[in-house]
Amino acid sequence: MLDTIIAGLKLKNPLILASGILDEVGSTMSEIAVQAGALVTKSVGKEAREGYGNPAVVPLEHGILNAVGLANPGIENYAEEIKEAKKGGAPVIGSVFSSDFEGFGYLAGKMEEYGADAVELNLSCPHVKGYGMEMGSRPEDVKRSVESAVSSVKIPVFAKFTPNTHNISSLAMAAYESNASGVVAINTLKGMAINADAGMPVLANKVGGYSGPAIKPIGLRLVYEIATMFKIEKVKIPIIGVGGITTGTDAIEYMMAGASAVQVGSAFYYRGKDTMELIAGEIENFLKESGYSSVREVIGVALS
Amino acid sequence: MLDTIIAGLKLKNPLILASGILDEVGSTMSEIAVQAGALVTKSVGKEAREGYGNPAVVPLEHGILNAVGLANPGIENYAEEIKEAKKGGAPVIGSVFSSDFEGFGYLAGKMEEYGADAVELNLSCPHVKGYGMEMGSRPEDVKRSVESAVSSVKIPVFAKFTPNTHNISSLAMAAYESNASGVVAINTLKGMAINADAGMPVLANKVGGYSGPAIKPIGLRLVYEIATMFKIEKVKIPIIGVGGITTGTDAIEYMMAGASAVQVGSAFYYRGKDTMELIAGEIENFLKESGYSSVREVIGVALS
Amino acid sequence: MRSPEPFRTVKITQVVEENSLVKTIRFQDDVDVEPGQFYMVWVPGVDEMPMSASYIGKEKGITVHRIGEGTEALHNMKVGDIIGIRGPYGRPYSLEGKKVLMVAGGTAVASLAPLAEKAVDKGMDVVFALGARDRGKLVFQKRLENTVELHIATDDGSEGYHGFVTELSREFMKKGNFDMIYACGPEIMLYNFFKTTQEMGVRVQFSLERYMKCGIGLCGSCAIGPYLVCRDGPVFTEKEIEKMPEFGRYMRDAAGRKTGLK
Amino acid sequence: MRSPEPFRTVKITQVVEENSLVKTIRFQDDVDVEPGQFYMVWVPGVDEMPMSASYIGKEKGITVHRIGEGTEALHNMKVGDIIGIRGPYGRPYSLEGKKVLMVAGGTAVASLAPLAEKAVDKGMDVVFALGARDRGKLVFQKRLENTVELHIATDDGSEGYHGFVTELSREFMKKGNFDMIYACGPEIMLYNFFKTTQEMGVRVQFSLERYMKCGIGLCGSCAIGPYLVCRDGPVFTEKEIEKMPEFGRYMRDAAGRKTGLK
Ligand SMILES: Cc1cc2nc3c(=O)[nH]c(=O)nc-3n(C[C@H](O)[C@H](O)[C@H](O)COP(=O)(O)OP(=O)(O)OC[C@H]3O[C@@H](n4cnc5c(N)ncnc54)[C@H](O)[C@@H]3O)c2cc1C
Ligand SMILES: Cc1cc2nc3c(=O)[nH]c(=O)nc-3n(C[C@H](O)[C@H](O)[C@H](O)COP(=O)(O)OP(=O)(O)OC[C@H]3O[C@@H](n4cnc5c(N)ncnc54)[C@H](O)[C@@H]3O)c2cc1C
Ligand SMILES: Cc1cc2nc3c(=O)[nH]c(=O)nc-3n(C[C@H](O)[C@H](O)[C@H](O)COP(=O)(O)O)c2cc1C
Ligand SMILES: Cc1cc2nc3c(=O)[nH]c(=O)nc-3n(C[C@H](O)[C@H](O)[C@H](O)COP(=O)(O)O)c2cc1C
Ligand code: FES
Ligand code: FES
Repeated sequence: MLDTIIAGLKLKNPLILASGILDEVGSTMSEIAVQAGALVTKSVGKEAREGYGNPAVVPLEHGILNAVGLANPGIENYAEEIKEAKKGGAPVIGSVFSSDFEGFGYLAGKMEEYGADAVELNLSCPHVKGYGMEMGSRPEDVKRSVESAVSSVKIPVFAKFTPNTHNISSLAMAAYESNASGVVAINTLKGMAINADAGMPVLANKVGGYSGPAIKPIGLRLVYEIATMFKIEKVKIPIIGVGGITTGTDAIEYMMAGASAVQVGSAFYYRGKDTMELIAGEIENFLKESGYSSVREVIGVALS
Repeated sequence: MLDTIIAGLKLKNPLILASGILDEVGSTMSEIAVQAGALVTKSVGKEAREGYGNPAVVPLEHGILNAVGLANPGIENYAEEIKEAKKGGAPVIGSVFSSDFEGFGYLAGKMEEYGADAVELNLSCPHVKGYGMEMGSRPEDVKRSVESAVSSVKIPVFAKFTPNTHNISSLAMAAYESNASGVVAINTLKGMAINADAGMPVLANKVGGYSGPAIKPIGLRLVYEIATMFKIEKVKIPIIGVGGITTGTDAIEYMMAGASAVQVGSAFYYRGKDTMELIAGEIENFLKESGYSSVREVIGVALS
Repeated sequence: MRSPEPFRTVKITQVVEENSLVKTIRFQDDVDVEPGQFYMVWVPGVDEMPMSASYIGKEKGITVHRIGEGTEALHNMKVGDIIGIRGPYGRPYSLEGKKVLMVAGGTAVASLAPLAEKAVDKGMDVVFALGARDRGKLVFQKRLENTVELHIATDDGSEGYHGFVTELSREFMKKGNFDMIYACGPEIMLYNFFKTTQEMGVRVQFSLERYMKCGIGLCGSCAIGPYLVCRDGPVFTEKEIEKMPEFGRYMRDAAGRKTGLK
Repeated sequence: MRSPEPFRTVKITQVVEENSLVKTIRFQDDVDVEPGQFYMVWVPGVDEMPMSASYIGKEKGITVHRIGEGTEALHNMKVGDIIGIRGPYGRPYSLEGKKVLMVAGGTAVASLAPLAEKAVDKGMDVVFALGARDRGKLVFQKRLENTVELHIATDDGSEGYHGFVTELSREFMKKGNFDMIYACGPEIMLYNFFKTTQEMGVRVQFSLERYMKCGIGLCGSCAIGPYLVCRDGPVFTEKEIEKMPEFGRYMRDAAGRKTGLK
C-alpha cells in the first residue's frame, strides 16, 4: 500500500530521510533505513568543513533554525559512511554541494563509486557564502550543475532547490532540460533569531536556515507550483516534497500537491526516534479511511 | 519612553497597524489609532476590486494564510475612510497598489489629497497576477514605482517589499536611490494549505500569503540584511519591520535587527482588540527591566 | 494568548430538511460552543460562510437557509460528506435575569433555539416568539414547543398570530416585564424592533450579520460602528447598537463598498 | 508530539568557585529536571555547550570545568549576567534497586550529586566514590559528605584512597552487592571501569559525552553506535554500551571526522 518507485529506486514507503538530518554517521542512518523508504546523506563537499560554531541549531517556537554551515568530513572520508548507511537496506542517495559546476560531477562520481543509489545536488544551502544560494537561484547555474553531474554518473540525479527565490518553476524546468531524474523542494528558508535580553543574534553565524512545521505552507506552495508547471508542460520526472512534514497528513498534503515522495527532517525533533514509522502508520490509516488502495493514488489530486 | 519619529511623522509608540488588517472601514481604524503609533490603510487601487471568494483567510497552526486578493473599494471611494481613520489622532499612511508605474503617482496623489500623512507602496502583493510579485521583485521596477510616487507628492513615501525574493538588499537600495523616505519589510510569503480529506486547496484562490508567528525569523533576517547593507552604505532612511510580531519582545527583536518602527498585523487574531496596547506595555516593561530609557536606543543593537 | 484554532474537517452525520428552504446539518465536533457563537463552514471547492451553531451538544448542528451558491451547495451535501469548519467564533449571548423574551424571525431561530434550551436548563422563564412568512417556513417549532412557552406569528396568518413577530412581541412586553429581550432575524426587522425596545427602555441582546471573510478579527470586512461582528459580536447590547450609525441602513460588500441591506 | 522547548534566557543568581578550575553557576528555571539530564547553555556571542544539571531544585545549577574558550567565558560571568538555556534534554539516570554505587571522576560528579540526593530521599543505600587528580580538584565533597557514605580517591594520594576511583570502587564491589552502578567521568576511565563491571556481571548506568551541535536529535553529531547521546543518552546501560564499537576508542569532531578521546 505504501511502496512506490522514484526514478527507478524502489521505496517501501514514500518517506525519505532529508539531507543533514541524523546523517553524520552511517550507523545512525542505517537505524533509520529500517523504517524509511530511502535515505539522503548530509551534503558532502570536496574538502572537510568544520562548519560554523555553536549555537548551530536552535529550536524556535514554530520551527528549527540551523547554521550547521555544510559541516562534513569531505568526500574522501565518506566511503565508509555510505557503506554503513546501506546496511539498513534502503536506497541511499548521496547529497553533494560544490562551489563550482565541475565539482558536482566529481562528487557525484565519487558517490556512485561508493555505492550510492542516486545523487542529490544541494543547489540551495542558504548559509554558506559563495555556495548554495548564489549557485542555485539562476536557471543557467542549475543547468550547468545538473549537466556536470548527469554526464558523470549512471545513477539518477536529483536537483534540490532553494525556496529563497521567486522563480522556482524556471529552476525546475532547467533541471528537467538538463536530464535530472527528479527535483527536490524545498531546502530551508533564510531566517534568523535575535535574543532581546542579550541584544544579539543567537546563531554563531547570525543567519541560518529555517525548517520545521512553520515552513510547510511555503513548501507545499512551491511543490504545487512546480507540479502545475510540469503538468502543463507534460514533464514526467518526479517531484520530491520536503519542508515541515511532521505527520502523515502533512505527507499526504505534499503528495496531493504533486510530490511523488517526501523527505522528512526536523520532524525528528518533534517525534523522536520512530518518526518514520509513526508517519508511515498515519499515512496508511489515512489511505484506508479514505478508501485509497495505494499511496500512489493521492499524487497530484489537489492539482486543478 | 515609547515615542519616536519616522520620516518626520511623530508616533507615540513604534507600533503601526499593518496594511490589510482591520482597515476595511475608517471607524475600525480610528479605534485602533488610539493605541497605535500610526495606521496603514488597506492597499487601494484605481478601481474597486471584490478580491477572491471565501475562504479568503484561514488560520493555520503556526500562522495565517490569506488571499484577500487586494479587495478594495477603489481610490475614488476612499476619501471618507481616511477622514474617519484620522479621527483616532494617529498619522495615517495610505497604502496603494498599481499594475503600472504611473499608477503609483496617481494613487499617492489622491491619498495626499485625502489627507494621508504618508504613502506606502505595496510592491509585493504575492497573490494577484500581474501585480505585486512581478512588479516588486526587480530593482528597476521598484525604482520606477517609487519615482512616480515621490514626484507626485510632498508627503513621505515608503516602499514595502516582498520576501519572495533573493535580493532584498538591491530592492532596498533602489528605493533609497529613488528618494523613498523609508522601506517596509516584509509582506506575506507565498504559501498554501491543502486539506487532505477534501483533496484540494483550502483557499478559493488556492495560493495565498502567509503571515503571523511562523514568519518572524524570515522577516527578522530580511530587516537585518537591509539594515546591515544600509549601515555599510551609510544610508540613513528608516526601515519599518513587519512579519509575525505578536509580543513586545518580537517588536524589540525587529528593532534590534535595525527597524526604526514595526507594523503589526496577524497578531490581532492571537491577542484581540487591545493588541497594540498589550504590545506597547510589554515593550515598556522590557525597556525598564533592561535599563533602556527610550525605545530608540534599541534600534540596531544586534547589528555587528 | 489565544491558542490557534486550526481548520478541521468533519463528516456529516445527519441532514434534516426543516422546510423547502432550510436544512439542518449535523456533525461531531468535540469543542465547547455557546449559544450565539458561529462556525465558519467550508464547502470544499465552493465557498466558506458563517453559520450559527443551532445544536451545541456533542453532535453539533447548523441550520442553513438556501439563498445562494454556497448555501445551495450545503443543501446538496449528504450524510458522510465532508465539510471544513473553524471556530466557534464570536461572543455568545449572555443569559441574564429570570424572565426573558426571545424573538426569532425566520431561520434566525438557529442561534436562539440552543439559547432557549440553555435558559430552561438554568430554570429561567422563557417566552419565545417565533415568526415566519407562512406556516411552511417555521423552523424548530416542534423542538421549541416542548421546551418553552412558544408563540407563533406568520405574516400571512397561516398559523398563530397574523402579523410580524415583533408586533406580537410588543404585546407580550406590554403585559409582562422581561429582564432581557433576545432577538435575531433580518436587520430591517431588528431595526424596527430596536425602536420599540428603546422606547420601552428594556435591555436587549441582538445577533447581527455582516459580510465575513476571516471570522477572526483580521480583515475588517464585518465592521459595524466601532465593532467587528466576528469578534465583538455577533451578539450586541442596546448600548453597543446605539453606536452603530449603519445599523438598519447599509452593509458593505466584498469590496468594502456600501450596499443596501438584504 | 513533543512540545517545542524554545530557547530562553536566565539571570545568574549565584556563582560558586568549587576549585581553581571549576565553578558552579546557579539560575532560576521553572522546569522539571531529572538527574543525568543536561542543558544546552549559551554564552551570548561566544559558544553554546552541553552542561549537566548539577542542581535540580527551583534554583538550577551547572558545574563547569574550565577547558576552552566557552567554559572560560562561563567562568567569567557574574551574578546578574545573562545566559541562554534550552532543555533539559536527554534521558536521565533511572534509580533501581536498594543499594547502589556511584562513581564520579572529576567534575563529572555534576550529574551524580543530584542523583545521590534523590536516591537518599527515596531511602536507598548509596555508596559514593568520588575521585580527582588531587585533593584540590575534588568537587562537591562537602555537599556529599552529609548526604551519603562518601569515599574519596585521589591519583596522588593527597586525600583518601591513593589511586584511581575505579580501583577503589572495585574494592567495594568485591565486598558488597550493588543493584546498580552509576558512573560518570572521562571516557578512558569509564572504558576501563566497564571491563571491570562486565567481568563482575553487574548492571550499570554510565553517562557519556559526545560532541553536540543541536542537543535535540537532529544533527547526528553525537552519534555513538546506533544511539544519539543527546536523545537516547547521555545515560546508557551495559546492554547499550556493548553496541558501541567506538566507546573508549574515538570521538568525532565538528566536521564529523574521527578523533581521539580527550
Ligand atoms: C454571524 C452570522 C451567522 C449566520 N448564521 C446563519 C445561519 O445560522 N443560517 C443561515 O442560513 N445563514 C446564516 N448566516 C448568513 C449566511 O452566512 C449567508 O446566508 C451565506 O453566507 C450566504 O451564502 P451564499 O453563497 O449561499 O449566498 P450568496 O449568493 O453568496 O450571498 C447572498 C447574501 O448572503 C450574505 N453573505 C454571503 N456571503 C457571506 C459571508 N461570507 N458572510 C456574511 N454574509 C454573507 C450576503 O448578504 C449576500 O448578499 C449567518 C451570517 C452571519 C454573519
Ligand atoms: C551530555 C554532556 C554533559 C556535559 N556536562 C558537563 C558538565 O556538567 N560540566 C562540564 O564542565 N562539562 C560538561 N560537558 C562537557 C562540556 O560540554 C565541554 O567541556 C565544553 O563544551 C567545552 O567547551 P569549550 O569551548 O570550553 O572547550 P573547547 O576548547 O571548545 O573544546 C574542548 C573539548 O571539549 C569538548 N567539547 C567542546 N564543545 C563541545 C560540545 N559542543 N559538545 C560536547 N563536547 C564539546 C570536546 O571534547 C573538545 O575537544 C558535558 C558534555 C556533554 C556531552
Ligand atoms: C540541522 C539541519 C541540517 C541540514 N543540512 C542540510 C544539508 O547538508 N544539505 C541539504 O540539502 N539540506 C540540509 N538541510 C535541509 C533539510 O534537508 C530540509 O530540506 C529542510 O530542513 C526542510 O525540511 P524539514 O522541515 O522536514 O526539516 C538541513 C536541515 C537541518 C534542520
Ligand atoms: C488578511 C490580510 C490582508 C493583507 N492585506 C494587505 C494589503 O492590502 N496590502 C499590504 O501591503 N499588505 C497586506 N497584508 C500583509 C500585512 O500588511 C503584513 O505585511 C503581513 O501580514 C506580515 O505581518 P504580520 O505577520 O504581522 O501579519 C495583509 C495581511 C493579511 C493577513
Ligand atoms: S470577518 Fe474579518 S474581521 Fe470580522
Ligand atoms: S547533538 Fe545533534 S543529534 Fe545529538
